[in-house]
Parts: sequence; C-alpha cells; structure tokens
Amino acid sequence: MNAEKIFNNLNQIKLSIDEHQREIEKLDQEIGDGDHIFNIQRGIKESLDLKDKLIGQDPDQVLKEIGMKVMTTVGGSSGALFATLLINMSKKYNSELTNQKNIASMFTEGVEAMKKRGKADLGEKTMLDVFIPVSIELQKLSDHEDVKYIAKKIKEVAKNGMLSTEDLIATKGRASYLGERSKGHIDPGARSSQLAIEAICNTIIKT
Amino acid sequence: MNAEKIFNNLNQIKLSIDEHQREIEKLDQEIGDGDHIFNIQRGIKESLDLKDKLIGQDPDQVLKEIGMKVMTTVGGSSGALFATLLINMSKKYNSELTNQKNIASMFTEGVEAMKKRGKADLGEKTMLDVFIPVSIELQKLSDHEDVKYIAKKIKEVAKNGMLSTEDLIATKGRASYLGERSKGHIDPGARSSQLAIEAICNTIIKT
Amino acid sequence: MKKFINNVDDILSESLTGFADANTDILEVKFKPDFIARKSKPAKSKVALISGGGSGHEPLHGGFVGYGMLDAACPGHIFSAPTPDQMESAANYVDSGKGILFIVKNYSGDIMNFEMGTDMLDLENQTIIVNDDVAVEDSTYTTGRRGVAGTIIVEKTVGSLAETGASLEECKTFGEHVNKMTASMGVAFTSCTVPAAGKPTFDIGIDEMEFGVGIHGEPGRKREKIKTADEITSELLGAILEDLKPNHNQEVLLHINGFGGTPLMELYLLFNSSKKILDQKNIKISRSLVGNFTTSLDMAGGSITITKLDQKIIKHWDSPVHTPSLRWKM
Amino acid sequence: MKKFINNVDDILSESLTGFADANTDILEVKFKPDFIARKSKPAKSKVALISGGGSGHEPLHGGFVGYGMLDAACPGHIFSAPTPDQMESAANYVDSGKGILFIVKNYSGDIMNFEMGTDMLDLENQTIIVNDDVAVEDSTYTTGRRGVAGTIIVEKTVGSLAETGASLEECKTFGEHVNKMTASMGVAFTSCTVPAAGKPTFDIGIDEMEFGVGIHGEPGRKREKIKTADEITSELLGAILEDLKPNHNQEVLLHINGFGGTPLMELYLLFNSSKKILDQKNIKISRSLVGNFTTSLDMAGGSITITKLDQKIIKHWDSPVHTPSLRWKM
Ligand SMILES: Nc1ncnc2c1ncn2[C@@H]1O[C@H](COP(=O)(O)OP(=O)(O)O)[C@@H](O)[C@H]1O
Ligand SMILES: Nc1ncnc2c1ncn2[C@@H]1O[C@H](COP(=O)(O)OP(=O)(O)O)[C@@H](O)[C@H]1O
Ligand SMILES: [Mg+2]
Ligand SMILES: [Mg+2]
Ligand SMILES: [Mg+2]
Ligand SMILES: [Mg+2]
Repeated sequence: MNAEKIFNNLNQIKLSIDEHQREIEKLDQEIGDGDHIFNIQRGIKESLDLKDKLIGQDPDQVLKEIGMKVMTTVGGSSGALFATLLINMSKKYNSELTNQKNIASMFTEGVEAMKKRGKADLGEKTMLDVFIPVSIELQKLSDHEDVKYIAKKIKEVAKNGMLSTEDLIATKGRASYLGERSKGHIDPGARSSQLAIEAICNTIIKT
Repeated sequence: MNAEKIFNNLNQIKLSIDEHQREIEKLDQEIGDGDHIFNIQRGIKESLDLKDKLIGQDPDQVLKEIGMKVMTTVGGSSGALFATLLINMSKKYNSELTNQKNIASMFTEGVEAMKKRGKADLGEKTMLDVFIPVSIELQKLSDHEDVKYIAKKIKEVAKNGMLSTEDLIATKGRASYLGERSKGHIDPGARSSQLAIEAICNTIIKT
Repeated sequence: MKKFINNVDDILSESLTGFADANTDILEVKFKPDFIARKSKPAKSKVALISGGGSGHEPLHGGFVGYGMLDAACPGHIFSAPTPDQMESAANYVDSGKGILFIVKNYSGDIMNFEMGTDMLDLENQTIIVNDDVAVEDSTYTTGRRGVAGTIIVEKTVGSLAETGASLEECKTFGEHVNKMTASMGVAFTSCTVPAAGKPTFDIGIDEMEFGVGIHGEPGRKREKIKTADEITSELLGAILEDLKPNHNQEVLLHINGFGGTPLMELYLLFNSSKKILDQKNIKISRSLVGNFTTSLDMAGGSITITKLDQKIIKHWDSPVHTPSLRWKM
Repeated sequence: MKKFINNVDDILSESLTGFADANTDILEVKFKPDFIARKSKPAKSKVALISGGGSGHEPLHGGFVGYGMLDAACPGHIFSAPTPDQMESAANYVDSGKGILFIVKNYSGDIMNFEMGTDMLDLENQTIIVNDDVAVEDSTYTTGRRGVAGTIIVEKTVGSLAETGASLEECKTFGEHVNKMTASMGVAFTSCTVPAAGKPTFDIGIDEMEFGVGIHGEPGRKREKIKTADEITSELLGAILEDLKPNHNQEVLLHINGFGGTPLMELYLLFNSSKKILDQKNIKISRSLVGNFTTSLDMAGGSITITKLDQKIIKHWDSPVHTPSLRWKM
C-alpha cells in the first residue's frame, strides 16, 4: 500500500462511477433524493485533487487526508459514512502486518465505525449491505496468500451484497420513508460502494 | 323591441359563443391573457339570470339592467366596454322612432361611448373594428324597410370588420404590447362581438 | 391541471376567505362586491389608498393592505380587471375624509374599470397610473407601458406618505414621482396556467424563454433561447438603465421579483448578477427587496425593478409597514 | 432545465453572495466552510442557535437567521446535508459563551454530519431533532419521521426564548416540547428539478399527486389521483390530528406551507379548507402563517402544519423577530 496505489485505485473508481453515472443517479431518484451521484463525484474529484500534495506520504496519512476531504466537501449521508470509513481505516494502519491482514483489520475498523455512525446494521438496505459482508470476507481470507483470489472473492461478495438490497425494505436512510415502496430498487449507496470495491478488485486482478 | 326579444337574442348569443368557446379562448391566449372567453361567458350567464326579474319591463330598462350586470360581474376590458355599450344604448331608447332608426341611434350612441371609454378608434385591432363599421352601416340603412336585408348586410359588415383585425398591428388593449407580434391573429374581442352580432342577425333573418 | 381547488368557480371566494381568516389582525374581506379593507381605522383622517387589478398576482394587491400601505384592494377575477362597483364600495368603506387615491396598473381593462368606478363615486379622488415596464415601448399612439412589479414600491412609499397626513395632491404627485423613478423588465421560462383554462396559456420550448414578458402569461417582446443568468440580467438591466439614465453614484432600490414558480435561490442569484453589473456602473444598491411579490400564478421566471432613490423615497420606503406580505418595524 | 443560473457548480455560491448582499443589515455569509451568521452580536451572552441542512428549501434556514431566531445556518449542497466543518466553524463564530443549540431535521445525513460536527467542537452544545412529518411512521427500528415545515416554528419559538437569556438546557427542553406539539404532512403535484440533474426527480401523471411527500422530491406515502382541496386537506389533517390528539377547544397555530411552485392564492384556499375542518372539530386557530417557507426548489404542492399552543409557545411566537423571511415587531 502506498500513496500512488491509493490514487491509482481512486482513478479506477472514478472511471467506473462516471460510467455508471446515470444508473446511480436514477437509483437515488427512485428511492432517495437524487443527489447521491453528485455527492460521490464531488468527493472523488476533490480527493483526486489532493494527489500532488499527498504523493509520497504514508498510506495512513493519505487515507486520513482523503477522509477529511470527503468529510468537508461531500455532505449528505454518503459523505459522513465514507469519511468515517476512511478516517477510521487510517487509524488502524499497521505496516508490520501482512498487506492482507493490515487491510482486513483496517477495513473492519472502518466498517464498525460506519455502523455506529449510521446506527445501522446488515439488512437495512444501505451501503452497509456491501461493506459488512466484505469486511467479514476480508477477515476470513486474511491468511490467504493469493491476492488475486481474494480480490475475485471480494468482488463477488460485494456484488451479492449490492444485489441483496433490491428485495429489502429500507429501515435506514431516506429510502426508509418509503416503507414497502422501497422494495424492488437497489440501494444507490450500495451500488456506488460495490462499484468502488469492484474497481479496486479489478485493478488487483489485472496486475 | 321588448324584454323577451332581448333575452331571446341573448340566448342565441350564448349558443354561438359556447360553440366557439375554444376558438375565442385561443385568440386571447395568443395575443392577450386568455381570460376573454371566461369574461364574456360570465357576463352572458349573469345577464340571462336576470330574465325572470326583467321580463315585461321596458326595453331601455332591460338594456340598462343588463349593462349594469355586465359592468358589475365581468371586469376586464370587455366588461367595461360591453357595459358602456349597453348602458349608453339604453339612454337613447326612443319608442317613437321606427325600430330601425331607434336601433341605429341607440347603437351609435353606445359605440361613441365605447370609443371614449377605450380611447380608441377604428383600425386599432379591437372590438371597435366590428362595432364602428356596424354602427355606420346601421345609420346608413336606417331608412330601409326590409329588416332581413339589413340583418344580412350588418352580418357581412361585422364579419369584414372582424376579419380586418387579423392583419392589423394592435395599438390598444393588451395585444398592443406585442407590437409586430400581434399581426396575423384575429382580435378576440372583435371575434366575440362579431359572433354576438351575427347571432342577432341570424335570428332576424330566420324569423 | 394541478391545483389546490375544489371548484374553478369558487377559487377566488374560497381563497379570499382563507386570506381573511389568516390575517384577522390586519384586514377584513367584504364580498359582493369583493374588496379587502384594512381593519384598523386611521386615528386622524388620511388619504385612503386603493389599488386592485386582476387576481393571480398574489400577494399583490391584497397582501399589501394594512398600516403604511393600502387601505383597500379590489381583486378582480383571475387576470381580469375588477369591476367599478368594487372600487366604489371600497372607497366609500375606507374613506376617512381626505379623499381617495387610486393606484392603477396601466392596462386598458384596469383603467376603464377604475374610471367607471370614479365616475360613480361622490368622493374627492385622484388616480396614479403605474407603468414601470420598459419591455413595452411607450408611444402616445398606444396603450403605453404596463404596470408590473414596480407597483409595490409606489404602494409602499405613497402609503407611508399618506400616513403622515399628506394631502391627496401631495400623495398623487409623490406617487407619480416614484413611478417615474422606477423601471422594470422580466423574463418567463414557462407559462402560467389559468385555472378556468386548465392548461398553460402559451406553449414554450424546453430551451426557450419569453423575453420582456408581462404578468398575465401574455407574450413578451421576443421569444429567445435561454441564456445564462448573467446574460439575461445584462439585457434586462440594459433596458432598465437606458430608461432611467441613473447618475454616477446613483443610489437605487433593487427589487428582484419572482413570478411564482421560480425558487428563491435563483432570485438571489439574479440579485448577485444584477449587483455585479450595477457595481461596474457605480450604481449603489442601498435598498433591496427579493421575493415573489408580483406574481403570475405559477409562471417560472422573474423581473428586475430599479427605483432611483432620493431622501424622500428612502424615508417612505424605510418607514413602518404592517401588511400580510410586507412588514417591518411594527 | 429552466433556471436562472450561470453554471451548475456556482449556483450555491452565487446565490449565497446575492443573499448576503440583499440582507447586509441582518447577516453575513462566510465561505469555505460556508455558513450564514447574524451580523449583530448579542449584547449579553445567549445560547446560540444553529441550524442547517441541504440547500433547496429556501428561505429555510438562511432566511431565518437574525434577531429572535437563528444565530447561524449551514447550507449544504442542494438536498445534501452540510459538512461537519461548517457546523464547527459556525459554532465557533457565533458562540457568546452560553453554549450552542443545534436544530437538526431528522434525516440520516443531517444527523450524521451534525454529530461529526459536534464531535469536533470544544463548546458546550446540545441538539434538537425536529421530526414533525406524520407521513412517515415512527418506529424505533427505523430512521423515524422526517423534519419538515414545522422546523420554522421550533426555530422561531426557541430563538425567542434564547433571546431572553435562557439556559442551553431550557432552550433544548422547550424546543423538544414545541417539536412534540407540532405535526405536518404534505402533498406534491409535480417533482422538483435538481439543477445538477437538469430534469425532474420523478415522473408523475398529469392527474396524479404524491401523497405524504417529503421536501426533497423523494416519493411519498402513496401515489394517488388528484382530489379536491377539501379532500386533500381532510386526509392531511386527519393524519395530523390523529397524531396530535388535540383537546376540545385546543388553540393551534395553523401553518400552510408552499413547496415553491404553488401560488399563494391556492395556499390561502388550503387555509380555508383547513379552517372549515378545524371549526367543525372545535379547534381554534389562534395563530397562522401562510406562504412558501420550507420549499423543495420548484415543486408544486404544499403541506399543512399544526402546533398545539400553550401560553409559552404563543409568547415566543409573538415576540419580535427580524430575519430576511420572517419579520415582525421590529
Ligand atoms: N443510517 C445509514 N446507515 C448506513 N447507510 C446509510 C444510512 N443512511 C443513508 N445511507 C446510505 O447513504 C446512501 C445515500 O447517500 P446520499 O444520497 O449521498 O445521501 P442522502 O441520503 O443524505 O441524500 C443510501 O443509499 C445508503 O446506502
Ligand atoms: N382600449 C380599448 N378599446 C377598445 N377595445 C379594447 C380596448 N382594450 C381592449 N379592448 C378589447 O377587449 C378585448 C379583450 O377583452 P378581455 O380579454 O375580456 O379583457 P382584457 O384585455 O382586460 O384581458 C380585446 O380583444 C379588444 O377587443
Ligand atoms: Mg441522496
Ligand atoms: Mg383578456
Ligand atoms: Mg384580462
Ligand atoms: Mg441528500
């Protein structure tokens, strides 16, 4: 893990999000307020703008600064949650662990913080339906050596998590106001999170 | 002339206006503010409601009362103008004249009052482009004995007056704000006035 | 048509009843003939200000009945001038012995009906014609300019002067002065929908605007492609300033008026666009008013109004006012 | 999309700049992080009230910054909760030593960002969560009800209490009381258009309405055919009164709020429909507020809010207030 890799991943995320822009916009229009795509695009843009400043710095510092940038420029639910994820991941960074173990522990820490921040858990039709299974799977696979295998697995888990939101009735976030009407739509935050995770996994798989 | 005939004419006018409702509405939407049809329909309805009260009264009294009703219920340009016409017509009523002479003199008086009220004259793309030629023609024909002939002539003059407004640039009323853009549209007040006059003429022709 | 209504014919009476009940401390509404009158009778006799016009421009005029502004307002049907008996009844009701000043927007229908009202009236009275809309060319051969959003400025300032006990003549002269110092112009993005018609008065493309539009859904000076707020403002202000010819360092009141369907956020953005231009020209905005005051039902769009200020106008603008839709210092 | 804009990305900053320049006597706007702060610093130290939320609801909240109401407002992007640094900066700027009271509408995004803001803050602070929308079922397992048009009533009354020098605890307790006495519900005829999206958030048939809608263009409780104003009012009030369970002869404040695209005339008509029903139930409207206060950009529709009144709420509702969009007695 280093600054360059982080920004490289961010670039891949940007490409994937931009490609699915209309789809994500539509999802938040259907069961939310339609701003999700603009929120995350703003966050990605502002974060990428930090590249020159952060290149060469320690990964935890980079994650923290990106997290702070997300926190202060995105707003909405997703701004708070993604910032919470990144800032808390950075706190657990430990260069003495294997990369797999390091990432698993950072991610778990970040996701636990998100759960607290959102007062939410699995099955509430939010981005946590992607993040929680991914963090569990990362823990499970942290002894594994084949990073490409891990990436493939994670990609799958993220996708299933995202797809699982379609049939759920939302009990957290804006979609929860719809009650039964929220059924039959994928959660926008789950979709954008899954796309981001997939973009990172694909980078790993392809290298 | 008597109360019954006046209300009979009003009924004929109502039928014709209702039949051309959409057309008149559209004309005032194109070069005005779209309320003309509602104004005149309200005026006709309110006037017809006076029937029971006025039947049997002298024609001048009937015209005056209808004029007052139009004045107090219609509003807009057309309310003021039609009320002015009717109230001033009633002032000139003279049962000692022949019907033709009586109507010609009443009508001339009414139209002169309208010109003053509207500070308008021929060629300004208003209902006066119907009323002025009609009043002139009525004067011209007032020695004539064949009322059906007069009715046919008046109907023609009214129609020509109405049609003449199409090519004019409005210099009075709401359409005048459009300048050049008012060209190519018939004036709504001219159209409704012509339809009213035509309805009366047709009644005469048919009896 | 999507409106809160029960029956097209009852809109006005139901709305006026609600308006009266929501403002019992300020005004009362009389029906048949309809008018809105200030509740508190003046302590000393004063010139009574009466305005009116077609409905559909709310809060104009009823929303400006109250201390420091109008004594009465006569609401016509939607977009139709009120009838003469409304003006006569309102005048007799609010007269306190110093005469009546009618404030009339310059439309044929309004002028004629107010004239017929004064013909019927036995009270001393005068009329101010408001004609601030520079979109329309003023020529002696035509009806001349329309009265639009500048009306509120005339009503507020003359209303204040009247409270001081000024004479009918003084009020009229001052009102005509304020009118002369005031110019407006607007642009519409959509048409309004007259309830009785049930559909938009005009069709307009999704990328078009009606430039120099009035407040009745009537067409404007020209139909154009939509431009940026800065470009629109520059054109509107161009026409306004050409008319007003302000001096260097002129103090002005800048009024951004929404037509009803445009969010406040955009009106403040228009204010910003206007200020940038006025700053460049060394024109000083010393008073401002932003909001939906002279509307055209649900029409999207807005207008810019500028009044050249002098000490007297400033004084009567700043003075206390207590109406449903304009209220300060009391 | 038909809006007064120059560039989608600059809407907020240009509009805020215009807002500041149009209200120089009342407030100032700080940028990066963005917040609106009252200009006049309090003579004695007082609890500072701060609210905020996504933009697009104007005049809420910025329009209520000023004497007797908010000390600061934090505007987020359109429909997106503001960021924690906005709250932190605003709090440090307006603090006068008696603590900060945050007034937050109950949305996940707002709650989370305000919480993160208070986490960063070194000042004594408390938060009131406004959740007046009865369209949404309140269950401990969900996010609960939304905060909508009732927010203005909490802000006005608590703002007044704070001016008296009340403690942070007292202000919080009173605010929670007012919130509990308040219930709202709304209906939309059209969708709003978020400028960045450039098209309406939802499609809706020409004869349909979204019942129990929120203020972000999010769908409501159900999609229905349009009904008469009386029928709509009866349903809205039904849900509101079921929640508030007013006593016989209960005095209430009736607030008819427009979402932005509906003419004032119709809002007064809704007031009338509401009064007819409340009269029947012997509920007494002793205060009222009608207008576009908590909007959803250009959405057509509106909401009804009722607050059960007691002497303390009445006192703090009636007290002087001086903000851009709510002003009386000063
Ligand atoms: N309490 C919560 N816990 C976890 N995730 C949440 C919560 N509230 C909202 N979300 C996530 O945030 C997404 C919406 O983000 P966004 O549209 O940017 O913010 P907002 O909902 O405030 O408009 C939802 O799709 C959901 O995944
Ligand atoms: N000054 C005027 N003199 C004569 N006729 C006029 C004048 N102004 C308007 N009109 C007539 O009135 C008609 C419009 O009537 P109506 O729509 O009822 O009133 P308004 O124009 O006030 O909305 C016009 O078509 C025109 O014929
Ligand atoms: Mg959203
Ligand atoms: Mg008309
Ligand atoms: Mg009209
Ligand atoms: Mg949002």
